[in-house]
Amino acid sequence: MAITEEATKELTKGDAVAATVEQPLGILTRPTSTKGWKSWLTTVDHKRIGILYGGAALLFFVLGGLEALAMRIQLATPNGTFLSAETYNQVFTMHGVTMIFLVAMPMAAAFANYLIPLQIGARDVAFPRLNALSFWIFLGGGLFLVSSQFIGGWWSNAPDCGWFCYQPNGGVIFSPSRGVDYYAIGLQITGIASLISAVNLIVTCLNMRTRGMSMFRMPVLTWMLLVTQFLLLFAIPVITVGLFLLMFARLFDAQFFNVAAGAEPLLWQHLFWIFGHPEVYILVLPAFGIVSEVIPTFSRKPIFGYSFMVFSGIAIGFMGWGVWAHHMFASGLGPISVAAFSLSTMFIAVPTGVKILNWLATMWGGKLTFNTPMLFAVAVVSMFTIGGLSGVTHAMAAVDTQQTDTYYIVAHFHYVVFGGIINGLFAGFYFWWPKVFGYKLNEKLGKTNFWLMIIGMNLTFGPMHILGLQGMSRRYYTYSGGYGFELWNMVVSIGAFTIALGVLTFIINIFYSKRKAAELPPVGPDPWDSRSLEWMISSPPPDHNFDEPIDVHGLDEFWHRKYGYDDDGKVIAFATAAEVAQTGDRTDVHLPSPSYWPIVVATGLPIIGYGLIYSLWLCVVGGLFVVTGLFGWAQEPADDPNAVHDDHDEPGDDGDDAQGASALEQSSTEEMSVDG
Amino acid sequence: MNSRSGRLAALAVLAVVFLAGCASDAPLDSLDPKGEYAQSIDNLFVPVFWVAVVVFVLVFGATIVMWWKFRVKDPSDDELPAPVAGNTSVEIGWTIVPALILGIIAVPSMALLFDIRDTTDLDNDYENLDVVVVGQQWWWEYRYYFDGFDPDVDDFDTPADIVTANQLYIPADQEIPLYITSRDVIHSFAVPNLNGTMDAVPSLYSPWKIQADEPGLYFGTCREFCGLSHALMRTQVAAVEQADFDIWVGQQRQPYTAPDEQLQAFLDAARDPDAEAIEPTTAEERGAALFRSLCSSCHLAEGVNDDLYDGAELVSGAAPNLTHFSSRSSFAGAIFELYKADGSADTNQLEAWIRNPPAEKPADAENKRGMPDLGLSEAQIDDVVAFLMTTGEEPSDFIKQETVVE
Amino acid sequence: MTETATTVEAEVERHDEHDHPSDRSYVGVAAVLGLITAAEVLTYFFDVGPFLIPALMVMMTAKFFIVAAYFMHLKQDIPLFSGFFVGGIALASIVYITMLTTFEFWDSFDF
Amino acid sequence: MAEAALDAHEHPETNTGMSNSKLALWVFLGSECLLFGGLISTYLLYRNETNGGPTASDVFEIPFTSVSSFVLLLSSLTMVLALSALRRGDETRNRIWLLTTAMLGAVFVGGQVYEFTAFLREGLGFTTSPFSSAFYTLTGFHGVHVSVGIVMLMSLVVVSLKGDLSKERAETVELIGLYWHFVDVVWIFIFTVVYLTV
Repeated sequence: MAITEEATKELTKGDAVAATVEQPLGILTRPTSTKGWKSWLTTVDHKRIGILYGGAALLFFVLGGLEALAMRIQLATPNGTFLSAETYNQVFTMHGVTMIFLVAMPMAAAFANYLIPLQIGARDVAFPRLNALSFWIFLGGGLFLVSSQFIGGWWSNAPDCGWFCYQPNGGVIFSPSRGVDYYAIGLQITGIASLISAVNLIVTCLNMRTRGMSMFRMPVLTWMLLVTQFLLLFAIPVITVGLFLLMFARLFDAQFFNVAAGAEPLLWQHLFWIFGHPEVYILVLPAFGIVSEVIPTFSRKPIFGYSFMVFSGIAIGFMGWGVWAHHMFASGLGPISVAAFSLSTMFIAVPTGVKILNWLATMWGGKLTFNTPMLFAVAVVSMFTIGGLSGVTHAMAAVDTQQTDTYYIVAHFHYVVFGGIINGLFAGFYFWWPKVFGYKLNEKLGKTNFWLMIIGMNLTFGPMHILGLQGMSRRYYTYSGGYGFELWNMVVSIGAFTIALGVLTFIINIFYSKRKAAELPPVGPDPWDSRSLEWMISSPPPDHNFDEPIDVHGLDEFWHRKYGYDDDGKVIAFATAAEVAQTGDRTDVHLPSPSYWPIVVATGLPIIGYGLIYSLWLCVVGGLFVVTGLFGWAQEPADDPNAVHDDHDEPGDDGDDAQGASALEQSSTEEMSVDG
Repeated sequence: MNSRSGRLAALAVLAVVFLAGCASDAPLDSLDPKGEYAQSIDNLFVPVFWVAVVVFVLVFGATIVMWWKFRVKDPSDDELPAPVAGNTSVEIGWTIVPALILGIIAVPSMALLFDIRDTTDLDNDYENLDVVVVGQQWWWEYRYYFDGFDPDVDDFDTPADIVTANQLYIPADQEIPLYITSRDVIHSFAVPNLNGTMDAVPSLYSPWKIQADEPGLYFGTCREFCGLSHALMRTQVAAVEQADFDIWVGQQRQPYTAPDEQLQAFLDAARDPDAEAIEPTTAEERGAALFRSLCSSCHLAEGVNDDLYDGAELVSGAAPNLTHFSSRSSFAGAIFELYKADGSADTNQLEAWIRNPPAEKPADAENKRGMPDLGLSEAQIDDVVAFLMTTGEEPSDFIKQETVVE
Repeated sequence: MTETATTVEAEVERHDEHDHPSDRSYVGVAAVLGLITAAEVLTYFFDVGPFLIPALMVMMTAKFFIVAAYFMHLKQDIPLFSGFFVGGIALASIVYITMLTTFEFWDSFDF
Repeated sequence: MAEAALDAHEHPETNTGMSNSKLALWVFLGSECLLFGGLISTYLLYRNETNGGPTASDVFEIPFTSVSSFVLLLSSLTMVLALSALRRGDETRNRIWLLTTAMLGAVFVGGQVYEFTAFLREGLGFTTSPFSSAFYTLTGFHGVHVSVGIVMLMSLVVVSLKGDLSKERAETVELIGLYWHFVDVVWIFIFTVVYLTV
């Protein structure tokens, strides 16, 4: 680990106070730069970490999308020969694993990291360095998983057991490549990242709200993200147990899934789905939260039924724990178990329905602006409804026996995952882009992006309902003519390429808009006339977020600072955003210092992973990284004593908790590295 | 017609196309029930589907209405809408109404669930018949027990009265009890025209049942991902008249008997350790000898190699029982046909299969999953095929015809 | 510097408010725990028939609550902490007991 | 007024009034419940699946395990005494109790290692049966937690020897103590459910 010295610390752009501090060279020197690519490796700023999450997730999104396209080329016509059975099985597995664990989850994490502190008026998350650690562990785990596609030959060592990896099919006998080892270890690594992040963000939400920001004044998005973190907190350990058993079974010949020795093959399914179903809500609740921010803004009305929105989110979070066996209706569970899970599954539709109707009610009577973020948000409402309704048809366990493991299910969950989640995340991208980067994405390209994606997704996933009812099973690498599958498979493939065009448009839009932005006036703090605190600060926000802690007096604080009521109860504007917003030019705020150690610790984990697969000696190397990193971490105060240190008025400063915090961080990470 | 009702009409048309799209010529179609259980599932699905369509039309329609009614048409209009923050009674209302709708749907759903899972007192003329369905990489085995099968005591190594593969024979209009299990990984047994899916889980014997109203050939498949050739693990259910079923049972319960005396004598001599070996002279005899020497390591044919066979050299421990091979119109996981639609035998595909099975159907023969390439010469292949074609009574013509999917 | 001093004082004050139990009472708690453990082991060795498992469960739960309440001082800390702990345990119990039920796990006991 | 109040403290009061670290630790312990719950359930499911190998009642030595359980219980006492000493400002006693706690923990882990080797000699290997795999995984996983705790306690002792563990940092000791008690609680559960209800 090369330690580079950059003596100047710049808190904000054009910071005149930036002090030059003499620092000794050595292992314990803090990194200080806040600019340049190196600063991204050591940053502990929640906003930059959010951007890193988003960027990494977008790259994985492209990768997972290419995998989807490869599958659709293979399946466009009967008896396709584009992929062999071996390759196809790896490709569909990696598509699922990538999209769930490396795209949807980190994209939600991007929003959570970036927006939670801003929406609750905090200066950063509770544990900035742990936050950095989460990201680097996630990235390491993700790259570790993806590397399985290249190491030991092109597509010969990737997991080939499906993202659900049912046992004993994922055992050494039936899956002799190293792929499932990558799966078991890689997902444990990303799980550690999610767990640390969940702890961090829960503490942030509970402990670091600005004055007056009671729990029930938090924006719906923050609420949904908080529920998500709770789901992660409790769901991740369950899959970790499963992966742990799987890893031991594969690497050390443990008997957990050896049916001949008396093992229960359904144990894995239970552990997987006890995690797997809350996981669905882990993915979808952030998107619901985003929609709940976008729709009120572009309807120019407050969210309809705030408390119903919040409580239905909490209810979904709770009920999500009681429905997992609906993935196992055909697995031979007793009819009473099936009946109980069937009922709980049907009724989870109720809180979801409440959300849909409340969004519609928010729009009703509003002044609707259908720009790109709004279009995506409205698309979530109707597309997710399709996914939810088809979900009701297989909540009926008997009917599900005709649908399970067919393309009908593939259609159902893609309407949820693409229609609900990806559309929601794109709404979020377009909505918060000006806040994060200081320029709006181009509206024309945005609408092109939207229509390509919405038409593409309906072409792709709509006909899958028909294919499924016609009896086409999932995870088929090929199909024969004569089963009535030809026409719709071709349509599906065309749809998939349409989606790809949409995503391409988005990427083009990013670069195009950035170039154009130089010619346009700055977007200002509040380009959409929004409602929550993040719009009260400049775009992009200053490093320290808020110049002064904001006193919150109610829901939608920012909006209420701009608007009031006249004597007739009519809404009138009495201040512009610019008048209300903070300037962000304060330069004396004490910020947590960057740190090398998160990335050092995180680097160790994939090395240990490779070691477990290939040579235990590598584990020692990886272990050294982890131990060195933790040692350095423990020695390092949470805040650099040499950094500019004048004022302590910001909320969320670790202050004299620093020592305790670092000790805790040490203990928790040490443990997790053992778990992993 | 304004754009709103136009869209609604388009949506209704879409929904009809959707259901019609399913009804095309698709042998695995779940909306084309041919037996009472599949029918009862269909009877529940279709009305709920329409309820769902109505709900979607309402939600989507509302969105369209709002686009039409509430979108900002004049950007200079600065007036803000009334900030309605909620209405508790409305919200309670739309919490309760969906719950009620779901409650109404739940009643028939629960009833049907217990109904299709109920395997006691099935209506058939074979009082103690149980069929054990064994999923295996990548084909289905069917084991008939005419004196009943007790999953708590027995396992699938208990000798069955009939062991066959790929085609499940049943008498039409009779309720047949199944026990579904697996020898290796999890599979899932689906014959959509006759009933829903039940997973084949190793170590579990999941009770299930099927019934076909009319004689016919019904197609099935493996639903649960089970490795390399999951896509090529199919099956068929041949529902025949009861009299034909009884004949079939009579034939299948017999060991292999050669169609001519000379071949029988050759086999008898080969099977008798004390007898003097006879040199094979015909293709069938050479094929029989080859079958005994090569195929015995995995395949059992009663009356041919039961003296040599001691379990398959596969991770799952079994390969298809070939005693009455040519009485089945399909092979290799029911993906290839043995007869043309006109009823004549077509051995080209069988030859190709024996020539190099992994090329015909992905397998992992190195790790003893699936049939390996045995490296036979063309002459040897012809001999084995000639012998295999002597192994059974040909199936009925309608089965041969319907086996061919075009 | 004065600032730091004030903080320390505040800290001390805050802790004093908590009114931590004395060492003597900790030893007492530990003695109770030791006694229950001894009782557990004795229950195991003396044949109490069908009462074995219920009796053990009661004693285990008692030990659990004593450690959580006194050693982990959940009794004094804010209810939120107990909430996390009890919540985690309750969720784990519900979920895993349900899972074991689907395996007909309880049939293996003669209640 | 508000500004002044803020300035008076090194950091503002958190919303819950509890430090971030302590809150985080409790959040984390909530999560650990699901982790150990999963491993315990796996063990319970497989407790009779011995695959022809030794059964639980064949190998378990209840008297021995009772003693080591008692040792672990005792270490919880010494842990609270360590914290209590530091809160009084008695750094020496604190150090002694921390060391005692670590030693007791080490005795427990040593007992576990001894127990494992004894089981191994009786033919209960890790790969013998689902029962053995589940047993070793559960107890081994717990043992690793104890070992991590020992490392943390020893680090505290080192810090204390350097004179850096004063009264003001009692919370660090408290947090590691909470973790330690949690591990003890898990063992209370394992001892009863795994060993005594054979």
